[in-house]
Amino acid sequence: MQYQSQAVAKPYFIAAIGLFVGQILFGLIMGLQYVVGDFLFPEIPFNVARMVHTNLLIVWLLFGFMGAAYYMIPEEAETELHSPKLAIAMFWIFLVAGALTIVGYLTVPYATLAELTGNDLLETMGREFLEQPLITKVGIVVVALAFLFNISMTVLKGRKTSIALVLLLGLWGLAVFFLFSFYNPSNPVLDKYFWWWVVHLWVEGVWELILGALLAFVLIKVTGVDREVIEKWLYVIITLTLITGIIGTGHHYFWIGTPEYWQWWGSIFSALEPIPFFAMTVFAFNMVNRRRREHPNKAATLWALGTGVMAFLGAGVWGFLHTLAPVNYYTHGSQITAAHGHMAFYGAYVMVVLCIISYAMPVLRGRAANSNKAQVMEMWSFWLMTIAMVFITLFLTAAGILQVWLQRFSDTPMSFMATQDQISLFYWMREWTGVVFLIGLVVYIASFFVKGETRAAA
Amino acid sequence: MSGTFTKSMARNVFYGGTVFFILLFLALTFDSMATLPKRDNRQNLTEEVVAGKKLWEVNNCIGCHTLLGEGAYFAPELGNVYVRRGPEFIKAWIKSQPTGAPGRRQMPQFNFSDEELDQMVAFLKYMSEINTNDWPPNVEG
Amino acid sequence: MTTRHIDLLWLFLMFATALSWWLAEASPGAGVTGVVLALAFLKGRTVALDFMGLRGVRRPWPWLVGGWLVVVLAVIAFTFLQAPAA
Amino acid sequence: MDTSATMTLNQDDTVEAAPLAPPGDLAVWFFILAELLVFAVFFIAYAVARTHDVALFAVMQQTLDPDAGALNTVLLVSSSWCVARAVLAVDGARLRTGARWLLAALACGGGFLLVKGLEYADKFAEGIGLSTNTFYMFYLSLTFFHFMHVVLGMLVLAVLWHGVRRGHYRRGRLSGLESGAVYWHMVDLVWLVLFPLVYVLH
Repeated sequence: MQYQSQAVAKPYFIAAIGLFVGQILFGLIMGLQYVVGDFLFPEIPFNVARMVHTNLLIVWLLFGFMGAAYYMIPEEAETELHSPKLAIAMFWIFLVAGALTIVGYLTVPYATLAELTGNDLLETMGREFLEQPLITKVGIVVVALAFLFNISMTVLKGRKTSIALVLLLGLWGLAVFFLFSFYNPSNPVLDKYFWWWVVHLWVEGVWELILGALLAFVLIKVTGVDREVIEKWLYVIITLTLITGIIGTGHHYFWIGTPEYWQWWGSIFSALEPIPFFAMTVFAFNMVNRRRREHPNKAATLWALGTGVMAFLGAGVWGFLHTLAPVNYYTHGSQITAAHGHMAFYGAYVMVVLCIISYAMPVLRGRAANSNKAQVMEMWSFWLMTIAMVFITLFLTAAGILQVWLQRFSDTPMSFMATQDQISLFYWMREWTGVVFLIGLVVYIASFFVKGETRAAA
Repeated sequence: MSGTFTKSMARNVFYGGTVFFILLFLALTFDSMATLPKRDNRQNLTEEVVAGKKLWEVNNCIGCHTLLGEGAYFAPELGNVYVRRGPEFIKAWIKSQPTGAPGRRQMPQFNFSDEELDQMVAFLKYMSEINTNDWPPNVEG
Repeated sequence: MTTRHIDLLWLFLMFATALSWWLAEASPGAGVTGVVLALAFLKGRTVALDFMGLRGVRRPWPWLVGGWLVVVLAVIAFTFLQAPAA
Repeated sequence: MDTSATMTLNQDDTVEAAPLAPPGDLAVWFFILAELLVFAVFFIAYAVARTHDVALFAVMQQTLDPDAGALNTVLLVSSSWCVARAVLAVDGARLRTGARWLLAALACGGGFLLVKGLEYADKFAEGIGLSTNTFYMFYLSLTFFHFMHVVLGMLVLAVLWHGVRRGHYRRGRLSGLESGAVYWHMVDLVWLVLFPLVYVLH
């Protein structure tokens, strides 16, 4: 560790992994409810489990991003963090607020929670992914502002590298677009239109800047390739990302009351969205092939390469599969969407956060890399989780194709529930694969406790 | 002169290209906002519908159902349920939950008043009258 | 590349534009479509190779832009052959 | 470049050692390729959509003004020519001439925007918009997307003009100027496909 204040990243990473476990457990509950409908009913209805599953995902990724920023920014700016105390204070506030929100979801009926937390003052709840009570949303804004203040001040007083600037831009964009979660017009079409400004412009916009910056940072560290080279490719990749991704928002404007021309604009630009992901994969492999040193942390390199490949498959290929309007007409809102969502989130964001954790955690614990034994175990967890996710995606895709066929494409369409019964075999297979994923996650966590010969950090 | 590839030019292209596409997106959004009144059924946006939308939200219906294809994929699409089932069926259905059928997916009991049931139906009727370019492909959603 | 060379290219582009403009008034047909697309190809090629300076540059650069032109115009030609104007 | 090497060759400039990479900065070329790809998909979408409703497209194309389209082609091609002359002038250390050529290019670009703007005003006055029909969806989308590129290209040209006047560019240090120039030629190139596709071919 080059700067003392980088240490604040550690609790963020630990919390991220802890919440990740929670996310997967609730995912398994939901997966079981898909086939055993009354499982845990009425204690944990499906909608509650799903809210916990998706909100935990968002929150733990945010913890990961913040931890990554706290780790990277001092090293990039070549100066201590503006205020480590503020960073630690925000950690506890965010963790407690997040935990209270989850407890709220699980213990009180959602309508009561809305009433208790002032939803009547400003109605923002009850929209997918933005289910958080008003006070939690305000809390997120406060924490985000304090966090952005902290790292922006650090960059301002230190060296301004491209990676730091791209990361800052992504994080500021994340905060700015979150403000649209406070805008909930009573007109449902307008509501949906601007809801996507949070959701799409996050995951297919500013989050990808964060992703690019994290990946570039790790690649510089593990390959020793010139910063100049990596940074200019970073710019090219995020340019491609934004010129396709911003108008690509249009692929969500096909069937929600928005004008017809979005079918063309959305199809054309989102059809090109795989290109930046492909470029990222080529970039990652290229840099590793041109490496000028053998970094002892093999696991981090594996995660970096994995991010490129899986993001391309999940976000690029699986996104392209159903992004053209004539195809999407049949697949919209089916299990195909679920398949794409799972692999894209895992491939792009889960893996990049695990990548930076994999690189930074050993350093934070005072060594250049974990022992060989621990790394082997971590790589096992990589393959277990990744392969499990590939199969989850394949099973959901199969379920989706069958669903579309029976319920949408057929001359004698089946009802939704009758169709669900027909595809339950795939849901069972998905659930068992989900168990394998959990095993992978347990192996991942166990790898942190494996001892062995290590080298001290440089 | 040929063959240069500089970080500063890559950065300029990034900023220029990004601003360009944001402006283009805003222009299209501007046009969408001008076109929406003809498509989004806003002339029928009554207080009852707005109340129904709030009920929809504070009970987190989107956590199981989809609405115009967005939401969870656990329970049927409701953007066109008004067309599929009609108002009376919808109310009776909501009132009779949960079914308690063993092994089947369960919907909670929300204890809506008659007035609230009407609001919910009004909201679902509103949703079914939005011009969605003929989505979903058939009445099953 | 000399100024005289560039001026001649400009004259050619002007002439080709005038020709397509005149063809815009002509009655539609496969022959006209072919001529118009051929003119578009020659004009585009001039801009790519001479103005953009791709002539003589190492592959794949001239291919990429030239290929772009060929593919786009070929697809257009194909669709017009498939569905000529009534 | 090495002048002594060229001296030994004959006058024909094309015999100069083939450059390995295109003029300007590679970063701009990646952007150009991405843009060309977007335009290609748009053009192909237009062509394919047309086959589904040939009659509509044929009737609607009659409502366009081919004279305006041709005039705009003349303006854009000429501005490209001006930019090419400007690069040559600056390469020959004739900075004031170069700046004037860039101004001429900007004037042609301005003329393009004016003509296109009048066409748009005409259509908007008739109440035509993106949602009128498939043809106008494409016509307006394609030309407006291109229109925005002309605006961006003119901003680039203005920056280049400023740079030439300040003496930022000279032989051996032309990368910035050439980068802007190739971008402008790309805008021209795209129009050379757009014009026949939308205005001429029926």
